[in-house]
Formats: sequence, structure tokens, C-alpha cells
Amino acid sequence: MSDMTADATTAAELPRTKTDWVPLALVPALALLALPFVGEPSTWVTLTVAGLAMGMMIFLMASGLTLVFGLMDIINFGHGVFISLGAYATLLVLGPLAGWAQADSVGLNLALLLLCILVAMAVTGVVGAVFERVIVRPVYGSHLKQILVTMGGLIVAEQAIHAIWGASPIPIPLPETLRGAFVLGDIVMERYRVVAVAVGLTVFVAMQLMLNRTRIGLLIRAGVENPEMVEALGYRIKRLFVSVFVAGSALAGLGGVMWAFYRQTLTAGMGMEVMVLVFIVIIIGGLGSVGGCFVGSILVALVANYVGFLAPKLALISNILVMALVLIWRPQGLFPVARR
Amino acid sequence: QDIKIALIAGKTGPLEAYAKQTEAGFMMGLEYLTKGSMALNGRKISVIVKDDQLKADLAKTLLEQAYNDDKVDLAVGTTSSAAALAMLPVAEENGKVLIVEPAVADAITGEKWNRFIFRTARNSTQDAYGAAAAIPASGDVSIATLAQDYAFGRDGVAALKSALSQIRPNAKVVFEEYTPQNATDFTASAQRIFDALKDKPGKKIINIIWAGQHPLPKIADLKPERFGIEIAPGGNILPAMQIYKNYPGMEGAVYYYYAFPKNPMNDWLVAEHQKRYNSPPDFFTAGGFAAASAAVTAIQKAGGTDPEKLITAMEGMTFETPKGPMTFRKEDHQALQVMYHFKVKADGKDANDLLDLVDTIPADKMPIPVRNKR
Amino acid sequence: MPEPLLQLEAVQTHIGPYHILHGVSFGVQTGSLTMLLGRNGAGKTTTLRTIMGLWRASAGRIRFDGRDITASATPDIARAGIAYVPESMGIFTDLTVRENIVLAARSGPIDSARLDWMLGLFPALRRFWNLPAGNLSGGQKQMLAIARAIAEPRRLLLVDEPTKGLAPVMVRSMIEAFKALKEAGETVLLVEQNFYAASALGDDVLIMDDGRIVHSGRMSDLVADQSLQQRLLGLSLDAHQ
Amino acid sequence: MTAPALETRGLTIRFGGHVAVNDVSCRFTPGTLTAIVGPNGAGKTTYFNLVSGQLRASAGQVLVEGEDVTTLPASARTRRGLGRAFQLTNLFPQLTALENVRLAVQSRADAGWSLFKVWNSRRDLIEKAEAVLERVRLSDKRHVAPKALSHGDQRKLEVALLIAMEPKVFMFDEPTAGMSVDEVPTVLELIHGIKQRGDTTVLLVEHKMDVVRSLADRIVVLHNGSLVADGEPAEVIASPVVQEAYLGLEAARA
Amino acid sequence: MTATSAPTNIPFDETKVRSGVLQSLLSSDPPRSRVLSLILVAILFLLAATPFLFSGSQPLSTAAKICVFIVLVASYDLLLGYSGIVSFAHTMFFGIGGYGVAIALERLGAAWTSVGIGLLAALALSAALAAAIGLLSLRVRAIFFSMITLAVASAMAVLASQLSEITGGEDGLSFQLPPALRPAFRLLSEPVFGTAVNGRLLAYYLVFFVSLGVFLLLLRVVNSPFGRVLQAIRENEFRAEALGYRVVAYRTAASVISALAATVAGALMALWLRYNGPDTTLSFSIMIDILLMVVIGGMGTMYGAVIGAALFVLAQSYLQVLMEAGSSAVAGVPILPNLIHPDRWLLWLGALFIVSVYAFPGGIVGRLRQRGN
Ligand SMILES: Nc1ncnc2c1ncn2[C@@H]1O[C@H](COP(=O)(O)OP(=O)(O)OP(=O)(O)O)[C@@H](O)[C@H]1O
Ligand SMILES: Nc1ncnc2c1ncn2[C@@H]1O[C@H](COP(=O)(O)OP(=O)(O)OP(=O)(O)O)[C@@H](O)[C@H]1O
Ligand SMILES: [Mg+2]
Ligand SMILES: [Mg+2]
Repeated sequence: MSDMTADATTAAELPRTKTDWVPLALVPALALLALPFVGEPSTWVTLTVAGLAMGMMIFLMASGLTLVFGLMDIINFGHGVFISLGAYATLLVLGPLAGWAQADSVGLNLALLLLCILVAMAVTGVVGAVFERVIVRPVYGSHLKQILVTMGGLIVAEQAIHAIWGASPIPIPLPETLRGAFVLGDIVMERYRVVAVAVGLTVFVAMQLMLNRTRIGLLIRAGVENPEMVEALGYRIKRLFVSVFVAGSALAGLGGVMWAFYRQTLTAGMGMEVMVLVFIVIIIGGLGSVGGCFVGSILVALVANYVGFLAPKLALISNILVMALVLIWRPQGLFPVARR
Repeated sequence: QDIKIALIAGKTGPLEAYAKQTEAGFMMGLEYLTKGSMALNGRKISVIVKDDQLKADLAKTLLEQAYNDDKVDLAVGTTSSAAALAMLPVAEENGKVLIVEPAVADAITGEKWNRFIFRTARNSTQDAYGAAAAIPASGDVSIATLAQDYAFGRDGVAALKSALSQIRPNAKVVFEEYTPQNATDFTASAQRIFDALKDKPGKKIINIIWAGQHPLPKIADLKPERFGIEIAPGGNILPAMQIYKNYPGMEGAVYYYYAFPKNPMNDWLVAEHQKRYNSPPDFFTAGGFAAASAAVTAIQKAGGTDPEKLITAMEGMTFETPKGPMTFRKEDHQALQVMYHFKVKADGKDANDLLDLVDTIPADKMPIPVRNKR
Repeated sequence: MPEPLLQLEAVQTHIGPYHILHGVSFGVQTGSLTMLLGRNGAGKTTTLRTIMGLWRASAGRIRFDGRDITASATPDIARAGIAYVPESMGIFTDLTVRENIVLAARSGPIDSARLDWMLGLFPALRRFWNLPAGNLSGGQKQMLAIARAIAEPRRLLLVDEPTKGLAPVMVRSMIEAFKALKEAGETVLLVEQNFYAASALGDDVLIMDDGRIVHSGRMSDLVADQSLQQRLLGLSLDAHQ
Repeated sequence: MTAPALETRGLTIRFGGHVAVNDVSCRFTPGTLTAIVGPNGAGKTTYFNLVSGQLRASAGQVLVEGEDVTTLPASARTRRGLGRAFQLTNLFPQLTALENVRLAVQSRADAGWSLFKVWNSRRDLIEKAEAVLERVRLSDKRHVAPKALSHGDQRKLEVALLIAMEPKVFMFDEPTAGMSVDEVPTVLELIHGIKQRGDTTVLLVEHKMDVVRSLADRIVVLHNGSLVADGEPAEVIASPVVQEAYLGLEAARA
Repeated sequence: MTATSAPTNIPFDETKVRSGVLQSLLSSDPPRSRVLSLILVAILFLLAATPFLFSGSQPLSTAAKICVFIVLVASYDLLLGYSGIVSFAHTMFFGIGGYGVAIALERLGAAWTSVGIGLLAALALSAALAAAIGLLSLRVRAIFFSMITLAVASAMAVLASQLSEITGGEDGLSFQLPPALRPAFRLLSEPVFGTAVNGRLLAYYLVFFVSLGVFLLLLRVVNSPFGRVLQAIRENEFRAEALGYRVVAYRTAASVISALAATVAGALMALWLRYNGPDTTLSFSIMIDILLMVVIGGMGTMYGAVIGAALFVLAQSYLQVLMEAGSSAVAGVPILPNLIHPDRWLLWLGALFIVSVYAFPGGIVGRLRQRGN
């Protein structure tokens, strides 16, 4: 795609853009702030590490929606069903390769996970393409209709999951070596969370490169504001939108796999259950910002853990609290990209 | 003239699976008890199934319709406790019997009860007594509870505490942890529970009272055994209990598990269910079956479907179920029944071979209080 | 005479139920600078949008560089080498000036000589390089719109009222810019209300009214014939600057 | 001496490091038409925004008939008699031209808060709106929505809205930009008519020097946000700063 | 006038004043399409005569639900269609109305004074909340406002669940109505047209007439000068402010009015059901239903609310019945019976969401008006 190569040259003495570091400092600051309240350092480490990892998982589920909702401005309530679908897609792999999950080999277990991810991304990607074409395409630009249509798509897809895999929850095994935790003194670290951190970081870096080193991000934002003009500049905006939607769906599928193994039980509604959280994270991050979504996810998860430990009564509203505070500080979110 | 029975269940929505079991169990029960004829005293039985979508208002409207428009003789339902509670006044207004199955809320046979209400399902207090009975009767036992932060969770903990004080005075609830209803990360809760339990003497147990997605693996993965803490996860439907498999040796109490009861009715149910649905019967299948049995037994005993006669017949009535005999207590019409103390198997043969029976807890070992202020 | 670079033959355009263009025919010769003039509501903007494929011609043909583009999709028309500056400027307000220009240079990084030339014409753009384009002043937005169109060489430029809102000094630079482009061999079709600018620039002139071309000829002829101006444009003498 | 219709004192606004309007003090008296000129980006529109309340000043004051309105929101200033037409057309795109104008008339009549009356029972408002459309020669388009109007017609509608509001201070921001030459005189006559009434104050931003010359009683020049010249039209136009920075005439240097 | 300009013969000149009682009841905003008028008259007639036309409790329940939802949806249309405000907190006010009446009747006893006190308290609370949310957050961007309302609504749901002592928690509240509205109450000893004139009937007509009244009131509000300003704000809020309209004040007022109407609808719902619980009035799925009804019916038309609510409630009540019949009719055919099994009704509801948004881009009312011309 020649459309999307980066720009390198600009006349030398043009003003430079500045990076905003403040929100990044928020995470360590918060963690340090929590330390004296938590007291016991080992508990603090356990909580912090678990929170970071949970943040990564939330990020994985939200990353696709940052593209679709944040950048493309499509309110896709159906995102949740892609998460579920990705989760159920693991069954396609776990069925024939059940042995790999039981095997006491890190290599085999991770290979299984990778395979699940690839299959799930393929499945959700394809379904995403259909979803875009049939359901979303005709309602670009109208938020309300998007809400309704994607809600309809969500219901249909959930029912389809019921029809295919049945309505009962389905337990799935976490591969043998990923179960349990590392114990260092009083500190425990679930193994699976370490995997989640690795996957989360990989996706984050890949997305950052993709959006910052190419024009894709710019094109999407421009295309949302004035699709006619983008076409008049010679870009095939519809094709780009499909690709991005497919990418968003595939990322949701990936998030779904990670979430499925975390939950170890599949239900058709599992994706929908996290949607409010996902929307919150995207808003906190600032619409369209992958970095913001990443920081936001971690922030929400960390706060949830600290609050859950220190004042469980408040845990109910900790997400909303974080959102309110961030929006008071920065009404556009941490790193707003698209000003809408 | 047909005997008309309405079966109301939350057939669509998140608890679809539960409702399916109830319906299957109910129909199989009628089949078994009428020896396949689906007729009683020469009258054909027709069942009208209605879906309340777990909505209380709809359940109420549907029950009104069943009594008024469909002219059913009695009704059975429903999946959600909220919906069942909303249905209670309708039975009273229409002067017809309602058998509650499988809703568990105590209030159904407690303060919101009226004399047209009978319940085959167990209530929350029975669950709590079961759980209490599965705890050793001697030695120091320290218990921490983990429950969801809403009425169901808090009532469950309160019920457990009072059950313990009745039948296990040696055990104390030393810590109560409540999480948001939709919580997914349990690290913080686990830490708090560990901190509370780890220095206690004697046996240390985390008792989980949960509706929906079970937090067991999350707690277990944090290795409570480091502190000598055990987990009592409580009984559940089979798919939910499959995750127990990875943690053999856990103990708790369960309402029904297909391999536990030994009686012809259950044998038939297990064999027939395996044949028809390629899986053993579950929690709510047994419940549906029991409701069918209650209805059939009552009609036979009353010699018809006149509501007043039915009530007279049912008060104190004992009837056979896959769990063995149950008895409607005269005071509050709650069916008293056994519970099972189980232990998770180390090496089951297949996905549903999960539990070993430790003990059957007879109904008279569980002195369930009467709460309906009759 | 060679085939014109752009040729419209009896083009008709409907917008919804309204019939706007009633058979527009004209040609634009390679390397020429053609002015399209006419009263408000004559159909000038509609003509440009129809060429770009943003409205569909309901009848007639549009040929560009020997190819029939009547039914082509807008991106393909743009890729064939046509740049378009819409009347509303089509600035991406959410993107910075830099990002607007980066997008306009579709085939890759802008060569720095061209960038320097552009920024020399419109120094304000350099100053507000990292400012969201929505914050620019009206005239600065107009400059950015032009800069985008000339960010890389094209075969044909369609420009809708470029001098609207520009200070006299900027109008002068704009005229210089178009002259330079013409010298570089680019072809331009310009819609203008500013007759002063139009007459200083145009080789050929087209006048529209009521969805039709009512006059076409050399610019110099029109400038010389005041009564023609009066009749076609309703131009009174004091409207010259 | 009576208080001027509009006065700004040391009006300033900064965007980050950029000072878009810098310490502008100016008085405008009824019955005069002041043209504000200056290169693109000089701060003319921003000055209007500060006066009519779309932006909040970093420093300085805005006074309407001697009363400080600096902290009031735009709607309140409009109700005090400041009227504003926008440079980039800014209308209600889906409502008819007539409804656009009627809304302005309704605001002037302060009838927006009546909840239980039917809107079209106020014949007077509708008639007034139709009269205004007639004045800008848009009557035949009164049921057309702005999004289907040509650019020039939208400009006329923008002017119509301002007239319909009957403010004490009229602020026109390049009213004739994009208007075809045969339409320009209509608008100029309108503006001239407003000035003639004597009790109104007109501020006009315009790049067409012939227009400025024919209408203005006074010219104020903004450059890089600062007021650099203020006076009689002929005198100001002849000044080197205008000749060079604005008109781009090298001759001035000679 | 040239052919290029838009035609002047517009279909409906709304500036023309029409007189008559009907016109003034309809606030000079007639349906403007013959088919639409016929449908509306039919709906009005059917709703008014349901108790005498159909027997059994299901038609009556459905009719009552339609009445309540017409008010609820119309009040939401005032917000969404006329003011362009996307709020997800509308069910919150519906819930407040329901709980107000429910709690009062349960605590203070089954009397009319309890209904009055409950309703007044609920109205006051709704107005205060709507004003607070409006003043505090209508200044932020639309999408953020939506998210804030979503958060507030979910906080409200949590609150209702946490205050289970008062609200009954997840279980909700069942309560008794004042004697005149109970099924056992007989106004006339003889049935009229074969229908017993009992408390249930009275309750139905209470719901019907209050709904009709509130609907006409809302119709008046959107056609008032105030309503016109709301539409202007929806189109271009910046310009409306510049024209001298205080945008935040107008929007807040619209939110309050809409919240009050929703509160009344909630109270009616509770009265009709003699029950109120979180799923009945507070749940997010009701919010989505409302959205769908507004959009199917036609946003910004008020009459759309009538059609959307009638259609959707009917579909909801009878879809399963219909599918039951359909599925037994095609019993022999493979797969098909499975697809139209009544338990798959949600699948079809989902499809209905999608199809209706496509089929009626401007809503049914928009489509009918277009055809009429
Ligand atoms: N979207 C639209 N829908 C309906 N009619 C339209 C639309 N756009 C333009 N028109 C009509 O088409 C005619 C021609 O408009 P066009 O914008 O092409 O004129 P123009 O010559 O560019 O005028 P101007 O000099 O004012 O920009 C006008 O009568 C206008 O009202
Ligand atoms: N929000 C903002 N942030 C940063 N800079 C701004 C902002 N708004 C305006 N500016 C800058 O302030 C300067 C003044 O702009 P303004 O729109 O007032 O110019 P103007 O005199 O009206 O010019 P024109 O004749 O081109 O309309 C411009 O250089 C513009 O880039
Ligand atoms: Mg034009
Ligand atoms: Mg300006």
C-alpha cells in the first residue's frame, strides 16, 4: 500500500511537536502513593503486578475499539461479541489439540495459545468484515443508528453462539504450565498474568508503530471528518475503513482469547460484560489514542486492586471514580487524538 | 377435560441453560410418573410453557394470563427469585396453587409467602445448613466468606452464620469479604482474606457463596495452601463444577449430583437423560422432576385440581423425587430434603465425573427455621 | 488542435430531485489557465464536483487525458492527476497544518524544494505548522487548502474561489503561485468571483448561468469588451479594484 | 460626552505563546461605520470573537454602552445588543432559510421561553422574518435549507440573520466574500442603510478595498494582533504600513 | 425564477396557521400524511377500546404497556430527536417514578394519598437530578455527556441494589393499589358490553388518559417557540448561542421536562403492574428498547413515538407466540423449525433492530410523510 508510507522529510527548521509525558508519570506515581497505605511491601508488589497484568488484558480487549470507536468514530456495541467470539474460537483449537493443553511443556502450551490467538483473530477478522459490510457500512456518521444496529448485531451474534455452542457455560482448561503462580517469598505472581503482559506489550508496540510510522491514523481521522475530501485527495477511504474495522475485530478476538483463558469459562455474554469497562478506558485514554488506552487500562486496573484492598465498598464505583477524576483533570482524556 | 399446568421459566437470557434443565426435568418427571401416558385420573395433562425472560414484570403478567386466559389448574415457576417473588401475589389473587421451582430466595417461603405457595426447590437457608453441615463438627474452624455485594450475597453469609451457630458452634466466621457483583480480578480480595485467616488456629476455610461465574480458580491459583487455607466452593451446575476438577480434595455441600442418590427414580432419570441428551441430569433437571412429582402426587391425593383440596392435600405431603422423598412442611410449604456433602475427585473418568460422596445430610439434621409468621 | 486535457460533453447533473446542470460542454487545453465565472447559484461548484465524481453526472460525458472518467470513483479520478480545492476548503480541522499537508502528498514525502517554495508563498503555514488547522484564520485556511493542492505536481488543478477571504497582498501571491504553476506545465481550472484576479490570470474564460455555459472565449477579449462584462457578469465599472 | 456604543480596553488574548489580539483599545460611536482591515491572521476575527463572547479574553475589557460585559456569555451579550455575522458561514443547515431568520427574530422578541404556545401563532415574527429575506433578495428561496443553497446565497442568509437581530452594534466579518459581483451592491446598500439610521454602530471586516473606501467613516488597522493605525480612510490607506503589509504595494517604499 | 433553484411548491407550509380544536390539540403539527393519520387514529381507537374489544388479560396488559411506552418514548424523543441530546440515563427517571410510587404504596399503605406523595417526591427528585446533570455536564462534548449519563445510570442501578432495605434490591417491590384500582373493586354491578367494570378497568383508563394527556402536552412543548429553539440548538449550538439563546439553560430545561414525563411514565408502569423492580424500569435493555422505538418510529416527530412504541411492544409481546405458531407449522422441514423456535426470539429481535434501521432511515413517520407527497 503506497497510500500509507511515512513522511520523513519536511523542511529542516519547521517547528517540532512535543511529547506529553505527564500522564505517563501517573502510573508510577499512583503505585508509589498506594505503598504506604497498603503497608506490607509483599502485598503491595502482589497487588501492583496483578493490576499491571490485568491492565494489559483490559488493554487487549479495548485496543480494537480504540481503532473503531476512538479513531473511526463508530460506536460499536458489537465489540463485546467479538471478544466472546474470539473466546469461543479457542474451542476450535482446544477440541482437536486437547493434548497440547495437558502436556507439561511450556513450548507446547505456548504454541497452543498462539494457535488459539491466530485462529481467533482469523475468525473474528472474517466476521468483522461481514459485520462492517452488512451492518455498519450503511450507518457511518450516525451514532444513534450505530448503537442500534450494532446492538442488533450483538444480539444476533450472541444467539448464533448459543445456537452453535449451546447456552450452557463451557469450561476450558488453562494449559498446564500456565496455571498456578510463581511464589517468591510472600509475593505471588500468577503465571498466566506474565503471559498476558508479554502479549499486551507486543500488541501495544505493534499498534504504536503502525499508527505513528504510517499515515493510517491521520487518514482515518481525516476520513471521519470529511470523507469526500480524503477521496478527492486520492485515497480509497472505504477500503481503509474496512481494513481498520477488520483489524479492530481481530484485536477483539485476540483479547477474547486472553480473557477466555483468564476466566476459564466461556459464556456468550462474557464480552458484553466488560464493555462498560472498555468504554471507560477508551474515554480516559482520550479518543483514538493507543497510548492513552494503554495507560488508562493500567490505571483502572491498578486503582481497582488498591481500592479493592483498602476500601472494598468503593470498589463498586472505582472505575467511574477514576473516569471522573481524569476527566476533571483533562476533559478530553489523557492523550486526546481525535477531538470530538 | 385436560389438567392444565403452566410452567414459567426464564428460557431466554443469561440463565437459558437453567431453564432448559427445569423444563426437561419437569417433562421427564411427568412422563415417568404417568408411565408415559401423560394422563392422570383419566384426564390428559397439558403443559403450557412460558418464557418470562427473567423479567419480574413479565413473569407476573404471564402468570396472570396462565390463570385467567389459559385457565390452568396450577402453575410452576420460575428461574429468577425476583420474578418468583413478583408472582406470589398473583397466585393469591387468583386463588390457585403455585409451585416455586427453582427460585431460592428465603422470602418466598418467608415474609412474602401466602398459602397458595409451595416450594420444591431448596431455599438459601437450606444451602447454608448444607454448607455448615459439611464443616467438621469438632475442633477450631475459622471461616472467611467470599460473596457478592448485593442482597443475595449478604443474605447468604447471614444464613451461613446462623446455620453455623445452630449446628456447628465450633466454627466461626472470622471475616466477610464482599466483591462487586461483576468483579473479575480477585487478587485484592484474596489478599485480604489471606491476611485475615493466616494466623488463625485450627482449620481455615474460605467459603464461597456465589451466583454466576465462579471465582474459585482465581483464588486457588494464588496458593492459599501456603497458609494452610482450604476452599469450600459450594455446589453448582455441572459445567461450573468442571473447573473444580483441577483442585481435588475440596469439600462442600451440594443440592444434587447425579451419582449420589440411590433410588429407582434417579436411576431412570440418569439413564434416560444420558440417552436423550448425552449428558447426565443436572441440578435443575432434578428440581424440575421434583416439581412434577409434587404436582402429580398432589392431584392424585386430592382427587382433582380444586385449589382448596390441593392445598389441604399438599400440606405435610411427602412425595418421591430423584433426591429421595421430600416433605412440604405444613407451616411454610417448604419442601424439606436432603443435601450432600461432597469431596472433589482426584481422577474422574470423564468431564462430568467430578465428585465423591462423603455423606448424605438428612433433612432432620438441618433445623431450617420457619420465617413466614403464619 | 490537440484533444483538450479535460473535456465535458453535454454534462447534466441532478442533486436529489433538483436538476442543476443542463448540459455543460467545454474543454480545457493542456497547459492553459481557464477561468470559470458566473453569478451565485449558476452551477460552477456543481460543475467542479461533477468532474471530481462527488456528484454523478446523470447524462453526458467527461473525458480526462483521453480517458472517460464519467463513472470513475473519486479516488481514481484524483489518482489520474486531478487536484481539487473545494469552495468550503475541506480543511481537516482536527489535524495539524503539517498533517494536512502530509496527507495531501499522497505519493510520498514532499521534496524539500517544493515545500520551501510553498512555505515561501504562504509563510503563515510555517508559523502554525503544528497548530490544529481548525484554529487558523479564514485566510490562512484558504492558504492551506491551496498548499495542499499544490503539495505535489498534478496534471490538472480544480480550484473553487481561492482568493475569497484573502487580503490583497495574499491575492497577489496567489496570482504569482498560479502563474508559476502554469509555467511548470500544470493545467488549471479556476472558479473566481474576483474579476481583478481572474482577469490577471486567465488565458481562457467560461461563463456559466443557470446550469449552462453561456460564453466561452479568450480572457483578453472579455477584458477588452466592457459591455460583454456588463451583460454576462452584471459587472459595473467601479467593481474593479 | 455619552458612552460609546462599544469600547474595548486593552483587549488581549493569547493562545499558548501566540498573542492573537494584543492590547487593543478602541471606541465605536453610534452612527459610524468603522472598517477593520489587516492581513490574514492579523486578529480581526479573533477580535470579533472576543467582543461578541465566543472567546474569553486573557486580559482587558469589553464595554457595551459603558457597561462591562467581559464576563458575560455570548448569548447575554447578544441580548445587550451586540450582533455578529460570521466569516465562515454558520447557519442552521437543515432548517429552511425562513426558519433560520425567524429564529433570529424570535430571539430579538425574547419569545424563546414560551412553552405552551404554538410557535406559528406568532404571525408577527414570521412576517418580520419574511420582510428581512425580501431585503436580501432571498424570498424565492425561503423554503430552501442552507445546505442546498449556493455559497453566495448562504452569505446573504448570514447577513439576513444579523439584520433580523436588530442589534445596536453590527459586526460584519467579510460579508461579501464569495458573493458574485452583481450581488455585492445589494449587501452594500443594506449596510449603508443601517449606517444611515444613525443610532447604530457598524464594524466591518472586509478585504475589498473599494468596498471599504465607499462605506467606511474610519479605518482601524490590525497587524499581528496590534492596532497599528486608526483614522480617516484616505489617510490610513495611504499610510506605509497599509500599503506594504496589507496591499503589498512595493511603491510605498519609494 | 430559474430551474436550477429548488422548487417553491413545498409539500407542507408549516407557517400557515390552521384553526380548529383538533389543530390546537395537536399544536398545529398534524400527522401530514393520510396513511399516518389513519394509523394513528386506529391506534388511538384500539387503545381506547381494548377492554371492550378483546377478552383476557394479555391484550389489556399489552395495551397498558403501549400507553406507558408512548409517553416514555415521546419524552425521550423530546431529548434525542428535538434537542439532539444522547442520554443513557432516561430509564433512571422512569425508575424513579416507578420506585416513588412503589415505595410510597408499600410504606404508607394502599391509598391515593400515598400515590400522590410518591409521585410528587419522584417528580421532585427527577427534576433536581435532571437539572444537576444538565447544568454540570451539558457543557461537555456530546459523546462524553452520553458516557457520563451511562455512568450515572449505572451508579443509580447500583444504588437501587444496595439500598435493598428500601427498594427491595434485585427482587423489587410488590404492593397493593388503592381499593378502587384492585381487581375486586366493582364500579358497576353489571358488565358493559360483556366486560366487567372493575378496578382493573379503572386502572387501565387511568393509565390511558394520563398517557394521552402527557403526550399531547409534550406535543405542545415541541411545537412551541421553546421547542423550535431546541431544534435550532440541535442543528448548530454555537450559532444558537450567538443568536442570544442560552444553550445550557434551554437544554437543561428540555432535560428536566423530559425527565418529568419519564417519571410519570414510570409511576404509571408501577401502578399498572403493582410491582416495580430494577429489570422493570431501570435496566439498560429498556434504554436500548426506547432508542429503537424512537428511531423506528421516526426521530423528532413525536408521532414516531406512538408508532414505534405500539409496534415494538406488540412485537415483544407476540413475537414468541407467532414464532411458536410458525415453528409448528413448518415442523417437518429441517433446520427451519429450529430457527423460528420461540426460544430464538431474541435472534429475530436483533434482526429486527438491524432491518428496521435500514428500512426506515427516517423512521416510519418519515417514510409515510415522504410517500404522502
Ligand atoms: N446539495 C444541494 N441540494 C440541492 N440543491 C443544491 C445543492 N447544492 C447546490 N444546489 C443548488 O444548485 C444550484 C447551483 O449551485 P452551485 O453551488 O453550483 O452554484 P455556484 O455557481 O457555485 O454559486 P456560488 O458562486 O454562490 O458558489 C443552486 O441553485 C443551489 O441552490
Ligand atoms: N484557538 C487558537 N489557537 C491558536 N492560534 C489561534 C487560535 N485561533 C486563532 N489563532 C491564530 O490567531 C491569529 C488571528 O486569527 P484571526 O482569525 O483573528 O485572523 P483574521 O485577522 O480574522 O484573518 P483572516 O483575514 O484570514 O480571516 C491567526 O494567526 C490564528 O492562527
Ligand atoms: Mg460555488
Ligand atoms: Mg477572519
